[in-house]
Amino acid sequence: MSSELFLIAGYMVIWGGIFGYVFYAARQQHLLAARVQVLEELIKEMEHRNG
Amino acid sequence: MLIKKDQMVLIVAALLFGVAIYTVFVYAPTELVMGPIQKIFYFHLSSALVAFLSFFTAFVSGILYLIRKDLKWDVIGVASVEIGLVFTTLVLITGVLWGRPVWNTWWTWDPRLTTSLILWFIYASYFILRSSVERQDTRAVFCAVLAIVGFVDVPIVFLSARLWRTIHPVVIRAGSIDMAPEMVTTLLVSLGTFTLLWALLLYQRTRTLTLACRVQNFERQLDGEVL
Amino acid sequence: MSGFWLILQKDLYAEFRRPESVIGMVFFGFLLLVILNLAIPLGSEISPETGAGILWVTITVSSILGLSRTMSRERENRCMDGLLLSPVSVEALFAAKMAVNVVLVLLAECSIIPLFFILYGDGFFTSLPMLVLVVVLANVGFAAIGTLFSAITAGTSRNEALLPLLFYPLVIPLISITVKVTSMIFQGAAVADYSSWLYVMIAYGCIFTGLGFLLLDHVVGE
Amino acid sequence: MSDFLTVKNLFKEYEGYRALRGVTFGLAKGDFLSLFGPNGAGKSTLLGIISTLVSPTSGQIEIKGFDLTEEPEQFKKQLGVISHHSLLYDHMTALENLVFYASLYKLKDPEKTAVELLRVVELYPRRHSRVGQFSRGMRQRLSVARALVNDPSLLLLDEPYSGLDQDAAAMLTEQLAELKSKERTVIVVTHNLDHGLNSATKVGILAAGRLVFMEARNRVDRALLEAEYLRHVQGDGEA
Repeated sequence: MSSELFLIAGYMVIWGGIFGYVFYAARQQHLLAARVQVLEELIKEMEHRNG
Repeated sequence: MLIKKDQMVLIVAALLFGVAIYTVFVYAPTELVMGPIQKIFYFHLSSALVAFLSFFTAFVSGILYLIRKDLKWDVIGVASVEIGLVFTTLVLITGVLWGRPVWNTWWTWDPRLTTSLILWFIYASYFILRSSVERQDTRAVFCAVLAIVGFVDVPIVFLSARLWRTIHPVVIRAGSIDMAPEMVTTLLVSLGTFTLLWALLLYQRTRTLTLACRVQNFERQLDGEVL
Repeated sequence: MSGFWLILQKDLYAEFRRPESVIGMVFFGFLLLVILNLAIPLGSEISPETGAGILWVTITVSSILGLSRTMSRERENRCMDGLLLSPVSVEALFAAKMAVNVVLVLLAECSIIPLFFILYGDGFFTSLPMLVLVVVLANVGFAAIGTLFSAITAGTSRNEALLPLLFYPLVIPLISITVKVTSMIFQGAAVADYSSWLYVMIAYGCIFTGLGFLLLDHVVGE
Repeated sequence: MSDFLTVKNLFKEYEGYRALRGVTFGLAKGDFLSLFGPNGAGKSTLLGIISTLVSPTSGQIEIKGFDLTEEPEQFKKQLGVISHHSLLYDHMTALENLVFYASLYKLKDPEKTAVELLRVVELYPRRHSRVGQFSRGMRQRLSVARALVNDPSLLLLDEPYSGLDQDAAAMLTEQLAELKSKERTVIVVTHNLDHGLNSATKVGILAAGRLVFMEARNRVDRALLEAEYLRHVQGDGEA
């Protein structure tokens, strides 16, 4: 009986670990996209001012 | 567009996992001696394979960085060490959870587990080193050196791990359990799934980190010019 | 005289005049020997494995004090730049610094090991030549990794505090082999019983010395 | 005409930032080049690369035909460097420091060279004192002596006058004049026009990683140089 519990726990860990990592990666990507957007706006603004 | 690619990675990974989980729980027979807990073995070993692939990639990209001095290889190196560390952690935890019901102890100084633990230490120190250097090129050199030395250490770690207190010698044979053909198929499916997952993760992380690096440099330049 | 001898001589002379590293290592080692005594139950004899473990924990932990100084010595006033400007090759620099480490740790061990026998019983004292051999082989391995990573940590913001974190994971295999061989020497086992491990130690020393020669150039480059 | 030192197409990039963007110039034996430029123009990077401490991203440097990457040992033997840092060991005496460095260059009689140099920088009476006990000015004099230990044919100085006391500055000027008379080639990097113009035979301006101006000293006067400097430095700000 407890053997199954450990099996379940083991799979939870693997799932949790992998999805946690993928989530972390996706979040970082997302934050980065936001920074890129800010930069793009900044550049547009600068071009506008200079040109 | 960035988010779409992310979603694609998730979908592909989820699909593959579905197949792998089906084979593990439904297709593969239950092992007679150890009972259902043996099923943890498929993903345990697959995680170990992914970790090894990652550390090997970090080793190769470390060498390439030192030769080419192209930050691209540094980024691939970080991405692989990061993935390797995540999967080594999974190997360690699943190893503990596997050992508890079967050998009635949380931790055994089995050579494989001990090796994984020492590797975990080596590659965790990689990130400590990384966080203590500011300049990109210096940091890349230091990390490349650590990745190379760490990987060269692996065989010696494994050799010496036999010297640790092994309470349960039976574990040493864990990898070569006589397996039913269905079990072999299941193992191959999960190994394949994890390898594919590894490739996707590495690709995705490399892209993100490259972009992060570029954004950071660009922001720094902008700061310089605005001031 | 070649660059190797000049740098070796300079560092040993500095240590001779003000033996910071050796005294630090010996003092810390002595302290550790006393502290580790706490782990032993009252009135019981310790096994050779425990003895070997205590000895090598003491040596490896205290030697970090000396290892971390090798490269940070060259940090004051940017003396490292002076060495790199001169026509001395980086290989000679690595060899010299590694030799300095081997010698300094050996000097510290000359006090720590006798102290160990005094505090934990001289029943373990069986074969001096084999003990010396193991100590030297272990030192070479420690010095090779210690020198390379001391150069790395000298270039980081955390400096010397970082070295143990990078150093110990990499030398764990060497420590475990050394403890094994030392415990067999303490038991008075025949050389043939552990000679294969001695070869592993030699291989370890050679591999990481070689890597140090190859990699130090990149590390001190900028 | 410029066969002593040639620098060709030097690029240096780091952190996505181009510190040097194609620097090319040549110097003849005995030239004394004063290089001006604002902070961040790449002066220190350029000197770092010529002194072999920084590796260029691309480009070529030769001294007397010795290539930096192909014959680093021969290249380094020609060099002397004076930087902000003294490069001296505090726990060793003045004499020991110089003898150590002289021996690194495999001189025939390092002791004799060291003693001679100590006389030149007027530290001979203090030769057995540890450098750690020296005053700032004395250290600076000793670090000048250290840079001259191998009788370099190319001397590189990075902001040499910044932080020097009067004695040391006078001594340095004297030493530079001496080197000039011995037909040694010198590159001085500075942002101070007065010091730089003193003994120069050539002047250059480095701005934003490019060598924007290079002329013989006798063909420019101070006003022209100042005008050029302001033009390029300000032009840099707009770009």
